[in-house]
Formats: sequence, C-alpha cells, structure tokens
Amino acid sequence: MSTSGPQKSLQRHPLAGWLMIAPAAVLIATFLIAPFILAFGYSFTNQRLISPNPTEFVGLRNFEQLIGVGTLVLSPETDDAGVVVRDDDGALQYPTVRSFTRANDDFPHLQGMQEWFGWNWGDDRVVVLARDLVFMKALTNTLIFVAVVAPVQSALALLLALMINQKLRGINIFRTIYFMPVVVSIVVVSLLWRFIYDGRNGLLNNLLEFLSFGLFQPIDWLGNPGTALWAIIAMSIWQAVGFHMVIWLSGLQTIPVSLYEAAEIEGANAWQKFRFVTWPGLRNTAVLIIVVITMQAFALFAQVDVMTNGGPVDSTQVLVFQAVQRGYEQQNIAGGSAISVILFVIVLTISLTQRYLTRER
Amino acid sequence: QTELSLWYHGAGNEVEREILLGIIEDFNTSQPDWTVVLEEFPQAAYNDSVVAAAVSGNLPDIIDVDGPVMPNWAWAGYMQPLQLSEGALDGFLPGAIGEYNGEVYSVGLWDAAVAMYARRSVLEEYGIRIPTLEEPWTLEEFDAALVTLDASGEFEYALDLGMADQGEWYPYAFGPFLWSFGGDMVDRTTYETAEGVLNGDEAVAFGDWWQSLFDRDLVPGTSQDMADRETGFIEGDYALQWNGNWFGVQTLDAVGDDLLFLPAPDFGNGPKIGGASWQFGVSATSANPEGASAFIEFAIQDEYLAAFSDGIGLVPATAEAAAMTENYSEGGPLEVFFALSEAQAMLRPVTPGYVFQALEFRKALSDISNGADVITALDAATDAINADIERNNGYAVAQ
Amino acid sequence: MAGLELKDIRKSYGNVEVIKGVDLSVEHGEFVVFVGPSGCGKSTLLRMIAGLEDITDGDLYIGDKRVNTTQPRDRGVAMVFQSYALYPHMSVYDNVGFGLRLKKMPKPERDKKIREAARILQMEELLERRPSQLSGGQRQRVAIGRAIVRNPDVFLFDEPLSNLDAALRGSMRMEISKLHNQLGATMIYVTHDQVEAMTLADKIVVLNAGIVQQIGSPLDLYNSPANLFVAGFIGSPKMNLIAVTASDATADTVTISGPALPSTTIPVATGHGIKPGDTITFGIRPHQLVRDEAGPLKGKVLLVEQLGNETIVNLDLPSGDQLVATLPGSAILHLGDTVTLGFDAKNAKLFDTNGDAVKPA
Amino acid sequence: MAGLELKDIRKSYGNVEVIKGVDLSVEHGEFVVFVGPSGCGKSTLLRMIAGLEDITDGDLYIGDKRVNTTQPRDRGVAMVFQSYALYPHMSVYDNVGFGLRLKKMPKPERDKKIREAARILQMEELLERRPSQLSGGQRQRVAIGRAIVRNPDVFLFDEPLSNLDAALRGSMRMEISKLHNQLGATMIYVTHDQVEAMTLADKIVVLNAGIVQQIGSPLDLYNSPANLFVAGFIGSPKMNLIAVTASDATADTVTISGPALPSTTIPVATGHGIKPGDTITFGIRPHQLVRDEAGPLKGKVLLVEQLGNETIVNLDLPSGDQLVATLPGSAILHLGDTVTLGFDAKNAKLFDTNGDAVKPA
Amino acid sequence: MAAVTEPNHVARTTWRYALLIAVAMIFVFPILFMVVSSLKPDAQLLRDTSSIAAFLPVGDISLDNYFGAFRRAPVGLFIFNSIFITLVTVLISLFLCSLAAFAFAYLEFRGKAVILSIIIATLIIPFETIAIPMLMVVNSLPFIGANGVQWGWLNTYHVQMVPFLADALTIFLFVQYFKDLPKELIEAARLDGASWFQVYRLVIVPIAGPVFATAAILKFLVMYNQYLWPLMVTQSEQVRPVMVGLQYFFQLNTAWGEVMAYLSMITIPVLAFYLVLQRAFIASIASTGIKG
Ligand SMILES: Nc1ncnc2c1ncn2[C@@H]1O[C@H](COP(=O)(O)OP(=O)(O)OP(=O)(O)O)[C@@H](O)[C@H]1O
Ligand SMILES: Nc1ncnc2c1ncn2[C@@H]1O[C@H](COP(=O)(O)OP(=O)(O)OP(=O)(O)O)[C@@H](O)[C@H]1O
Ligand SMILES: [Mg+2]
Ligand SMILES: [Mg+2]
Repeated sequence: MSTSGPQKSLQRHPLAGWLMIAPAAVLIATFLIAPFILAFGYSFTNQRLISPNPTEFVGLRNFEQLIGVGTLVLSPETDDAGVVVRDDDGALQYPTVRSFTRANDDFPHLQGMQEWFGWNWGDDRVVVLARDLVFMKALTNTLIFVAVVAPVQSALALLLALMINQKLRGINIFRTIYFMPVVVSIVVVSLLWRFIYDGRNGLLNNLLEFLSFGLFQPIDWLGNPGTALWAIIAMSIWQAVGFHMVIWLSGLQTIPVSLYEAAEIEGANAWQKFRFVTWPGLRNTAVLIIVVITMQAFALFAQVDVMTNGGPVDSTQVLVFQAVQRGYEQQNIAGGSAISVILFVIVLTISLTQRYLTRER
Repeated sequence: QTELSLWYHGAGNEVEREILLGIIEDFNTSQPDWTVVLEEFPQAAYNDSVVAAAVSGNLPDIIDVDGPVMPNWAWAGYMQPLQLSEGALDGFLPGAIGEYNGEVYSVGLWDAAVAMYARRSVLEEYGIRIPTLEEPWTLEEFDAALVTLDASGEFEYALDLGMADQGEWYPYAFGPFLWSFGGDMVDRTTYETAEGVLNGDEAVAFGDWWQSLFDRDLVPGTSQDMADRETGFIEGDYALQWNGNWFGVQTLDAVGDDLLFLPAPDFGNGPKIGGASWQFGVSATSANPEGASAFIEFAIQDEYLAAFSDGIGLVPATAEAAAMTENYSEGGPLEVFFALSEAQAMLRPVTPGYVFQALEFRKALSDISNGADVITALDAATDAINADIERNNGYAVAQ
Repeated sequence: MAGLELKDIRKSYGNVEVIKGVDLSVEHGEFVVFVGPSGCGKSTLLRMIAGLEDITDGDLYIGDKRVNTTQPRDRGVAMVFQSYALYPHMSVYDNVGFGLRLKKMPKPERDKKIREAARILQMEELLERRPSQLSGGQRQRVAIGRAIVRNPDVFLFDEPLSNLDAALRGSMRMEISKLHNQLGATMIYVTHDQVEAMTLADKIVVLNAGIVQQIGSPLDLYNSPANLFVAGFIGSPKMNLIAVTASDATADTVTISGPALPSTTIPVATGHGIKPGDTITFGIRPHQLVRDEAGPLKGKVLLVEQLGNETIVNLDLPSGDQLVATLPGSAILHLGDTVTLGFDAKNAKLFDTNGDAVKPA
Repeated sequence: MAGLELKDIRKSYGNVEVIKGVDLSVEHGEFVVFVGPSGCGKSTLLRMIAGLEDITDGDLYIGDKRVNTTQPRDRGVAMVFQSYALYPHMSVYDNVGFGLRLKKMPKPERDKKIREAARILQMEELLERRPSQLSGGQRQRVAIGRAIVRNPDVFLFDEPLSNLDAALRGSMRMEISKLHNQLGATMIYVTHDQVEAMTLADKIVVLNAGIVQQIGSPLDLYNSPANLFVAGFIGSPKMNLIAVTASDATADTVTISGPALPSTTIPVATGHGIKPGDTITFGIRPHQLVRDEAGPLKGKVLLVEQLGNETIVNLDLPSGDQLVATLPGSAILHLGDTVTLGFDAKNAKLFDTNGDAVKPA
Repeated sequence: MAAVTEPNHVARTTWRYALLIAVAMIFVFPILFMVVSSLKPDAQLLRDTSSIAAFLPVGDISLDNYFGAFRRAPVGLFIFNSIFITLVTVLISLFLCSLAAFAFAYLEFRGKAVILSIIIATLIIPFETIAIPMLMVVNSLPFIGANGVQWGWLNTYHVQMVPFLADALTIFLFVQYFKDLPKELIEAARLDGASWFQVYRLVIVPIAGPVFATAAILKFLVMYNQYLWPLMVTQSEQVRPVMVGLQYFFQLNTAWGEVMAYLSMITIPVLAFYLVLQRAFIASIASTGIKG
C-alpha cells in the first residue's frame, strides 16, 4: 500500500451509481418488493380476500397444509382364512384409501389426505398421500412445464433469430410474421387454440388426418389428461418464441462481423461459426434468455385459465394458476400467498443454482 | 342534489345500458333529492372490480350483485339491507329476492331459467315422450332418451350440457341435477358441513350417472369449444341442449316452431332448476342508503321489469310484468320459462360460503366428467368445503 | 499450386470506387508486398482476395480457378487482420489452434504446431491468456500465429507487424521470410514499413487511390521509380522533388535549371521526349546528397534529426523549396547554419510534365 | 503548468505484476517517448496516467496534485488509444468534436478547430464518414484528431502512427512536433518506430518487463546505452553483441579477445571494475562496421538486404556468432562471399558481467 | 450488389426462402384467422372454425362487425387510453431502466451486486400473486396533481403507469447487453471529459439501438396487454384500456365477429409499433463492428 494509506479505487463511483439506480430501485421497492413482502406476511396468517373476521397469525399452518404428505402401506385383503382375495382378473384387492383418510381415528394424521401416487411392494401396496393433492399436481406440472419449455423455447427462438438474421431481401416481412403470435394477446391466442385443439373437428385433428391419409384418429387434445399439458406446452412455445427471438436478435447484433470473417477464412462452416463465434458471443444473452424463460414458464397462468382451468383432472394445474385461484376466486389470500412464497423460494433456488453454474470463471 | 353512484355489470351491452339509463333518468327527474350516476363494468370483470374497490374502500352507493354471491358480500360487510317499503316485493319470483340472514339485501328485476332445448320433430321421430311440467322425464326415461338419440347415429352427441362454459354455469345449471338426486353442495340446515350431502350416497349416485354420460359419449366433454356450444344444437349436431333462456330467442330464430323448451328431468326428488340472477343492492359504505333504496324501489316497477325482459330476454320478476312482455306474456314464445322459474326454481345455497362451494362443485364435476374416481372427487370437494367453512369460523355473522 | 491472377478488379462502396481496375499476377510461391498511402485500398484488395468483400467487377483467379463467388473457406487462404479479429472468448492457445481444430487435426499434432508457432512468435508464456489480457503487440502476434499454423496456399498479411517494437519486428520479419522459404506458399503482405517491404518482397505493388502505380522488385522501385508518386513514396526520408525547367535537351542528356538549382546536365536514355522549356521535376534522394562545398545546392538548416548512425537535415533553399539530406554519423549542425550539398548527376532522376519518369542513361 | 511525476508506480493484474516500480519525472512541456518491447507495460503506464487503470501502488502527480484517485476527466489529459476507440455511431466530424461539445464550446469555434485538425491530418474529405467506412490508417488519424482538438495539458499517444505509411507518418510526425512547440503541452508518446522516438523525444524512457532500463535523450541512449538491453533495443539494425573475455585490463583500457575477435584494446573510463578473465560483452553497431581488408572481423555472407541507400549484410563468423553490418549504397555481395570488416575502437562498447555498460574513455 | 448469380447461389437462396416461408405459415395464422373472422357474421365464423375456410375471406364478407364493435364499446377511447398509457410507460421505463442498467454494468459501487440480485429475483414474482397487496400500496400513496395532493391513485392514468416504470426484465436485458459493449469507448469518452451521465446519453444510448428497440417492443407488449391490474384500479370507462374493453364483448352470448373486429383494431397499434422499431433494428445492424 502506498504512503497515503488505502487507496480509493478509480473504478468506484458510489454517488453516480446510486443516483442512476435510485429511481428504478425505489420504484421496484415500492411496487414489487413491498407488495411481495406484504404477500409474504399474509402467508403466515389466515388473511382472507373478503371477510369480516379479523386476521390472525397462524404460523406455518398454510405451508403445512400445502406440502403435507404421508405414506400408507396397504396389505391385500384377506379372507377369514388369511388367504389373499383376488378378483376375477386375478388382481389383488386392497382396502380403499378412503377408509384410512376419512374419520378413521386410528390414523388421525392422514385425515383428509388424498392418494397422490403409489407402487406395489411385493404384495403390499405403498401409497403416497398428499394433504393438498391439487397443489402437488400443480407443483409437478409446473416443473414439467418449465423443464420442457425453457430449453425447447430458447433453442427454437435462437434458431428463428438465426434464420431471420440473414441478409435477404424481404427478411423484414418474415421477421414481422414470426413475431405475430406475440403481438396478439395471450388470452386471445388461447381462445383461438381451443378451436384448433378441438377434439371433434379442430384444425389440428383435421390437418393430421389429412396428412396421414385418414389414418390418424382424432384426439381430444385438451380433454385428455394425457395430452392436455403437452398441448398447452406446444401452444405456449409457439406463442412466446417470437418474444425471445427478438432478444436473441439484439444479442446477435453485438457480435463483430470481423470475427465471422476470421472464422470463415479459417475454414469454419456454418455450424462451426455458430458454435465457436456466435454462441460464445451470445453468452450474456443466453443467461438472460434462460433466466427470463424460466421465470416466465414458472408464471404460466393465462393459457391454463383460458384453455383448461387446470383440468382435465388437474392435469394442467400449475402453481400460479393455483395461487390466483385460491387468492381471488376462493378468497383465500393467505393460501394464495403461501403458494407464491413457495414458488418464489423454488425459483430463487433454481436461479441461484443457474447463476452458480454459469458464473464467470 | 346528492349524487348516487351505481355500478352495473353490463358494459358492452347497448340494450341494457339504454334501459338502465332510461330508468335512471326517470328516477332523477321523478324526485329532487338524488341523482344516480351509472358506471358500467364488463361482466367477466365485475366481481373482481367490486372486490378491488372494497379492498380499497371505494364502493359505490348502489351495486349490482349476482344472486348467489350476495350472501358473501353481505357477510363481508360490503352490503347493507335494503330499506324498502312494505309490500314492495309482493309477487316477485323467489329467485329475484336476495334474502340473507332474515334481511333483504338485494332484489332482481328479472330471473333466469334453464330448459332442455329440443326439436319436436326429433323427439317424435325417435318416439320420445315430450315431458311436461307436471310430468317431467324421470331419470330412466331421460337416460333412455339419450341412448336412443345417440344410437340413431344422426347426432354427434345426444345432449349438449354446455361444458365449454367454465364459469358459474356448472353450479347454476348442474347443481339442480344434484339437488334433484337428493344431494347438495352443503348441508342447508346448518351450512356448516358438506359431509354426507356432497359425498353421500345420493351425490355418489349422481356422480356415477354424470360420469356415465361422458363415458358413453352421450355428451361433449369439458374441452368442447365455444363455437360448438353456440352452434351445435342449431346445426343439428346435438339432439338436445341444456341451455338458459338467454339463448331462447336466438335459437327460436334459427330453429323456428319446431323448438321446444322442456322442463328439467326429475331425478328422484322433483325437477329443479337454479334461481336468482343479477340483483341490485346497497353498499355498506353508502352514505345515502335511503336514496339508494329509493332508487331500487323505483327500478322494480313492472314497466321496467318488462322493458328489461323485452330487451335482453330474461324472465321478468313478476307475473304482472310478464304479462306486459313480448316473450313471456300468454302465448309468448318463452312463456314456458316463467312457468319453469315459478315451478322448479330453487336457490343455490344461501351462504357466504357458496362462492367457494360453487368452485369446488365445479371442479368435482369436471374431474368426474374427465374420468376421476367419483367418490374421491366428491370427497375432495367435501373436505375442501369443510375446511373453508372452518377457516371462516363457520361463516358466522360478525357482530 | 496457387498462383494468383487479378484481372481488372474493381470495388465500389455505393458510388465511391475505391479499387479502380487492378491487374496483377502473382506466381505460386511469390512474396508480394502491397504498399501505398493510408486509405489507398490495400486492405480492400486483400479482403477481396480472401473473399470477404464482393468483387464489384473483374475476375479473380486462385490457381486456375475463378473464385469471384467462392466462399472464403474454400479459397485456401489465411489472413492476418489489421484489427486482429481475435476470438475474445478463447485463450491464445485456442485462438491459434482454432483453424486446426476445424480441420480436425489430432490433438497432439495440433498442440505441437501451436507451441511451435508460439515459440516463433515469442509468446509461449501467453498461451493461457484471453485476448483482453494482452497488449497490442501481443494480440498482433496471436493473429499472426493463427495464420501461420494453418499451412494455406496463400497467406494474406495486413500490416502484421505494425504494433511491434523494432527488435521483435526484425525477428518476426526473419521468421516470416523463413516461413516463406520453408512452405513455398504465396504471400501477400501489406505494410507501411519500407524496410519490411524492401527486405521481404519479391515484388512490390505500389497502390495509390485504388490504382496500381508500379509493380517491380524492391530495388527496381527504389532505383527506377516509374513516376513521381512512386519516387516520393518509396524510400525514407522521401526523395527530394524540385520543380525545374528543361533548358536544353539532347538525345541523351537533359539540362535543367531552376530557382533552386543552377544549370545541371543529367544523362538520360534516348527517346525521352522532353523539349526545352518543359516544366519538369528533378529528384534526388536524401542519401545521395553529400556535403560538398562546391555543390549546387546551398541552404539554411531548418531542422536536424539525429538518428545516431546518421543525421537527417532539413534545409531551406533560397528558392523557397525544402531539401532533406541524410548525412552519415552524427553531423554537428545548428539551426541556421548554411550547408552546401552536391550529388552525382547519374543519381538524379527526372520526371516529365505528366510525372512519369524519364529513363536514365 | 503540468509536469508529471511518477513515484514508484506499480500495477498488478491479479498476481502478475506488470509495472514494477516506475520512477519518472517529466517537466512541463517535455516530450517523453516510451519505448520497449511488446508487452513491457507501456500502454498500461499510459492508461494509469490517464486514470483508466487503478494504480496498485505508488504516487502519481500531475502538476502538483496527487491524482491517483482523480477521475480521468479531471486530469486534463487527452489520449490516443492504441485501438482507436472511435465512437461507431458518430461521423468523423463528431468523433473529433465530441470533447469540445462536452466543453460546450460554441459551434463556430468548434467547427474551426475540427476543420483545422482535419487539415493537419489530411482527412478533410472523410469528415462525413462513419468509422466503419474508414481504412485502418484513417481511423488512426481520427483518433489523433480527437486528442489534438482538445488542448489538454498532457497528451498521451499510444502508437499513434503505427498504421500510417512512411510519407504520411513523416508528415504526421512533423505535425505532432509542431503542435508540441505551439502548445507547449506535455506529451507522452509510445512508439516502436525508432525514427519517431529519436526525432520527437526530448527524453526517451526505455522499459522492459515493467522496469525502467534507462531514461535519457535520444543520442544519449544511442551513444551510451546503460546496459545490454538498451544497447540491443535502441538502433536498427540492432547493435552486434558478442561475448568475449577480458584478457587484460589497465586503468583506462580493456583488452578483449574471443573466438570471434582477435585481441583488441578498447579505451574505457577509469573505474570500470573489469578484471582480466571476466566474460564480458563487446558491442558494435552495424553502421560502425566498415569494409576493411585488414579488419579483425571476417565472415561469410548469410543474407543481403538491399534497402536502396544502404545494404544490410548478415555474416556468419567462424566462431558461430552472427554479425550484421550496414554498408552504404548498394554493395554488390553474394551469398557465401567472404567479407572482412573493421571498426574504430572508440566506437566499440563494453558491457560488464552484469550487462551494465562500461563507461567509454 | 455484386453480380453473384451463380447457379448454386440461386439454389441456396431459393432454399432459404422456402424454409422461411414454411416457418412463416406456422406463425401467421392467428392474425389471419382474426382478421378474416372479423369480416364474417357470427354463425359463419363459428361454422368455419373447423375447416380451412377459417383463414379464407369467403362467404358473407362485410365490415358490419367493425360497426358493431364501435356501437358496443368506445373503441377509440380504449385504444387511445392504451396507447397513451403504454407509450408514456415505455418511454419513461426505457430511460429509467437503461440508466440503472448502465450503472450496474459499468460503475462499481458498494451494494451493487446485492441490489442487482434482488432486482433480478423480482423477476420471479408473478404479477397476479401480488396484485392485491399492490392495490393496497397504491391506495395509500399520495399524488400531486392538478387538484393538489390527493391520497389514493385509483381510477387514473398514472396508477396504470407508475407501478410499471421500472421492471427487472428490462433492467436485466439492458445489463446483459451493455456488458457486451466495448469498454474502451467509455474510457475514451471519460477522457474526452464526459460525465457518467454524458457517457450514458451520448455514447451508450446511441450505440445500444438494438437493445432499446428490443426493450421497447417487449415493454410495449406487456403494457398493452395489461388486464388484471387495470381491471382492479379503473372504475371509470374514461381511463380503461383495451384489454378490459375486450370484456365488453363477452356477454352471455359472445359476439365473436365483433370480438375479432375489436381484436383486429387493437392489434394494429402493436404491429405498427413493432414495425417502426424494427427500422431502428435494421439501421443499427448497418453500423455493427462496434467491437471491431
Ligand atoms: N487484464 C490483464 N490481465 C493480465 N495481464 C494483462 C492484462 N492487461 C495487460 N496485461 C499484460 O500486461 C503487460 C503490459 O501490457 P501493455 O498493454 O501495457 O503492454 P505494451 O507495452 O503496451 O505492449 P504493446 O507494445 O504490445 O502494446 C502485458 O504483458 C500484458 O499481457
Ligand atoms: N464501408 C465503406 N464505405 C465507404 N468507403 C469505405 C468503406 N470501407 C473502406 N472505405 C474506403 O475505401 C478506401 C480503401 O480502404 P482500405 O481499408 O482498403 O485502405 P488501406 O489501403 O488498407 O488503408 P490503411 O493503410 O489506412 O489501412 C478508404 O479510402 C476507405 O475510406
Ligand atoms: Mg488497411
Ligand atoms: Mg500497448
């Protein structure tokens, strides 16, 4: 250190820095963070949207309610002789889960739980029960949705961005067309896709039938628990891909042309130019896109609200939809807030992991 | 003059606005004290707007409220009882009177009713008896009719229940089936539990039958698109349609004299349809409740009831008014609906918890129709409803 | 075999023509240096040969193939960019090895080549750095390394040594020369350094404003510049050029005189076409001026630059012309001193009214 | 008044110290040139003076003010970046005028200055262009223009002429020199061009690996290099350095001999500290070698470089050492010829075992 | 243009266009459906949804739905409100967010990393889940307007704008982009005497054209499609935006043709905005080589 004591760095500009971020920071604190903290607070109370009853602190009850799980091992029914009973098809018979979860004083901790999933363990059947089955399904569906949408959508968006970043006459027209689904409100697009997915004579079924020369059997895309989530996934990707295409495009433009020239001379083909010049040059953009898509995927709401309402049989329940349903429709702000908080914690964990993995080394 | 604000859910409907503005103008000129000012909201957003306003303390003087929601708002303290003169509600259809906790909080200028839309020619062709109010279809009869119609191969589906409409339609239109089976969404004696009524044997019987409709492909499922709902019956793709009176005129125009509006089937405990539609009430925060009540009392005059009915096709709230209308007067094309309302209408559970119960009922129905285990689905709804009641201290009225 | 043939090559940016019909043929294995003032089109020409710029008009052959529309990667060229164009996200090692990697050269072989190049370029200790952590000269060396590992048919160098110090430049020059001998590849080299041009080139191309002024061996250009431009451009300090009048002309001499210069007779080749009375230009290189008390040129010292081994003197002639002379050693001169200089008539150059050189005897 | 004072300035990047304690004082109005091999820290030093890099340790004074933590804009310096750093979105005119605009100079005055700079830099016709439409040399001139219009107290030039041709470089050198005289500003200049360094500098600072090797006037450095590094670095072609043994030493002479050199006695100043038997280095500049049939150095011609006015000859000595000689004119020599060279003993330099110069007599 | 019309070049270009067009087909149909449907009467519109006719202007074509839409709702007013609210918000937010991002990307100061992390974390919060608390917040804020200080922001334009002036996505977008710009430009400007704000305004903003265009487009979309919030805070028709207006068309019997007409009309401003900004995009492509 020099004689004049510790040096102030030239690169530090606290005053200018704070002044520049202050307006945005204050706004975000007021309109995002403060409400969120309120919501966070609600999640520990029994706050209702509408109620003459006073709000009470309930501790973690809302969370326990949401994430409570239990297991139950069912042994096959036996007859008086202790021999297992089989039905006509030879399948084992088990007591109903209901008999344990409803008014069964021997299993008070299972009261009101529902079967989530189960498997066979020898002759026994293990059942995992959830206190809030809808929430659990919403949670798993959300994770599936994110896991599929985030990579697929970012990759497709990049592909589109590369396609329309060419120097071609009329490329603007295509750029505009690719962006169109984003321009139309998601609510409207969702309505439109209900027509397309219609199980009887929707366009998709008609098209597939036509393409397969009539071999294809129409599927009730949104009415079938096996396909509904995938239908929503496909439609969501289709709808939002233009949004992220635009972000990729702006990233593409920061890559200096001279690097492509150098690579071209060194014998790189199109893929190699992408792999070694474009992709590394898009690093910052990629981080942005992945984070944004992940966040947006977690926030899935409108499509479900308009297209399936969480059905059929909860196959399209997702967290935000549940948060909204509980908060507004069911007037249970506390419950909705608790879901928001759980969502926040999950996403924060994921994004911290993401940032840790993609940190600059 | 004191201004009274009035919120109404009909934004975007010109006819309603005209009539309402007419009433307001008449009222404003009829007395010197009050001036009513109208603010309209789109229906889909109305409840949320009111709740938001309540949360922020911005309610108007007079609010428009959907009948079954009223107890909830009254309980929450958004509304206060009306101050109507004695006998003002004489002759009103029960569905048009919003009573909660022994007080009248709201009153409707009309009621709505649902009926089974059918074509006389079709029923005759397949030899299906045309039911009457006195002798409605029984469960077996109705089910058989559906099977017959389906078996004919003429129709894509025998019956359209309107599963495309995911809102209040389910409890409004299908709740009465449950009631007719003998179940309910909540035990109406105490309003404190759904156990045994929503998951009792009657309810399970209803659920099984309900599921069978879908399993047998007699009716389109929840993924039905809105276009099909609107055109399916008219185009002849659906043989029967369970639909509200607001579609009556439109369908009549398309189908003509062949169209029949049939009463609800009797599933064992008498035929039922839902009652209560939009009604007017006074907000709890109104500084001028007497003025607000005065306006409401002014608005429920027969001529206005008739005007509304003529304008938007709903069932006028009194027989006198019905007589003055095009559609519900004697020999009018929709006359039958007035009769249906009178004879079959039953209110949805009059409890603040109804709002929640309706949601659970809706979810259970749609899960069942999509193959969920009937008992499990009804149990889940029952538990959820009970939990909600408990969370709200039994929806006891606050002191 | 990769000779090069440029036939009436032209290039326009919008309305501006920057290359105005260049004809040039380069033998396989030749070392050609492009020189010319800043902005004359050297880089543009190189970029056209590399395939990075469309050729507006004319034909370009590499080997026997017309390559006007061949992709850069298929031309078999390597290029060192004036602006380096290093890949910012790759280490020096990877930057240099990139082309080899694209060629799928096995790792050990690649490694050998890279380390060899690093050794030649004296940057072995920099291999792990990123370009952003390098100094200007270090970056330039990486750019050179990238080209030389690749063994192309044609090397294109755009001022590759401009940011290096004299010593390094000297040794790099050596290395490039060696490389040229070893590989026998065709090399095209742009430089502003006269020493580089003179020492490396088999053939120098002098460009000015998009037009080739002269093509020839280094000594040709130095000794027999084709015109005033080349005369002024080649050689440092530049040739003194003084406007004079031809007072007399025989078949093989021209006698000139002017305000700056008493009557002098210069031997020239026959057929020179100069008529008495023509205003022509007389040229003499600073190195060819010697102190000679009897010499014809006398002037006041304006500026003295001591280079150690020699001294550059700027003189003000009474005519107002300026004269530069390079005197050996550290001549002791002061501003204002009067110096008299002479020269050998056979070293003098004459340029006719068009600026074209008059052939010397 | 803006002299400059560097006191034990140090700079580290992470663990690597690249400037290792530089002490330097620059008088107001002085012209200081930094030279040194590529990567020795010249740019880093300049950037620290400009305030673009934190000073890791030491004190920097501009005028009388310690400026270690003063913001760049408050230091009154202008800088020409090695990589130009032109604003891509501004025309040349605006690039040059940017600093003036920030100073709120009235438009007409600004216009005058910009046009004046453009005239000096010979780029009047480029004023409307964007940087991307310029050649390398043209960009460099814009960068210079941006600095000179601003009349700062201290100018920092980082290899400002490296991309210019000899002629232009000559005239730019002239202009910078003129500017220096006119403005009387302090100038710090990095270059690799020996001519530039020698002609422009009042004082040259020779750096190597972050350490100052010698500070002195150009002729000092040339004539009395302080150590082997400076001897080898200054002068082109570089000084011949040959390892020899001191066979004898008196108070004012040293007699050396070695395989390459027969016994020769060199006059030196007293107190030289060389003992007989020491292995020392003998140095002689290529220009100081003359053809002399009786000379001590005889070798085979390895390489001949014809520069026109002089010829550079590389010789292989029988000892295996190499020797470079610069002979005047176009000496006619062929590879393999044997050449004998002599020198004046008082031109010879000796360096002791540590590489430090032995004072000449 | 160069005279490059070699056969393989033509083939390549043809392929490119073929691919572009194929992909375009996948994306173009919602707009096509919307516009075509807006010209059809309800019955036909619904009948056509199951066939290719949905995309063809066949049958009974007229502009009736447009007149109908205007009768049903003050379409002009809604569009004006939305454009006004959106444009003002976009402009201010681009400024505030890019300024903050500038500081995050280039200035060092204590606390920066923490604040940036918190801001980015707010990306996670779906608006729906904090709408009610936010309502309480705005309801308790003062506003200085024409009538002096007022408490509560409901039923105004600014309540629809202010909460969205700064958002994490926009800031994040700018930060990531700024990181890619060459640092030397900033250094040069600092030496030229620019203050930080001048560096931002005169150097960074002009060369960051593409990201400004991108951020503007994205923000425009988000703002223009606002639904839940305006619904909660606008009680008067005078300040309602288009998406709330859309609900006017969903009655007991939805007027599908009018819905489509209305949607077509409200989509025009978004498309126009996109097209205008796309120009900025192209212009900035021309001046690449920023880093070079
Ligand atoms: N960010 C960095 N991290 C690590 N080392 C660095 C960094 N920047 C520069 N260096 C190293 O510091 C040394 C000095 O660099 P500097 O740019 O000052 O050299 P220079 O003297 O200007 O060289 P040149 O003449 O080649 O431009 C170099 O060896 C360089 O590799
Ligand atoms: N995109 C462009 N638009 C217009 N003019 C251009 C463009 N690119 C280059 N030029 C002009 O073309 C001419 C030739 O440029 P080029 O880069 O070939 O010069 P150069 O000979 O390499 O010069 P230098 O030695 O300075 O690098 C220059 O005058 C330059 O200004
Ligand atoms: Mg160039
Ligand atoms: Mg440098």
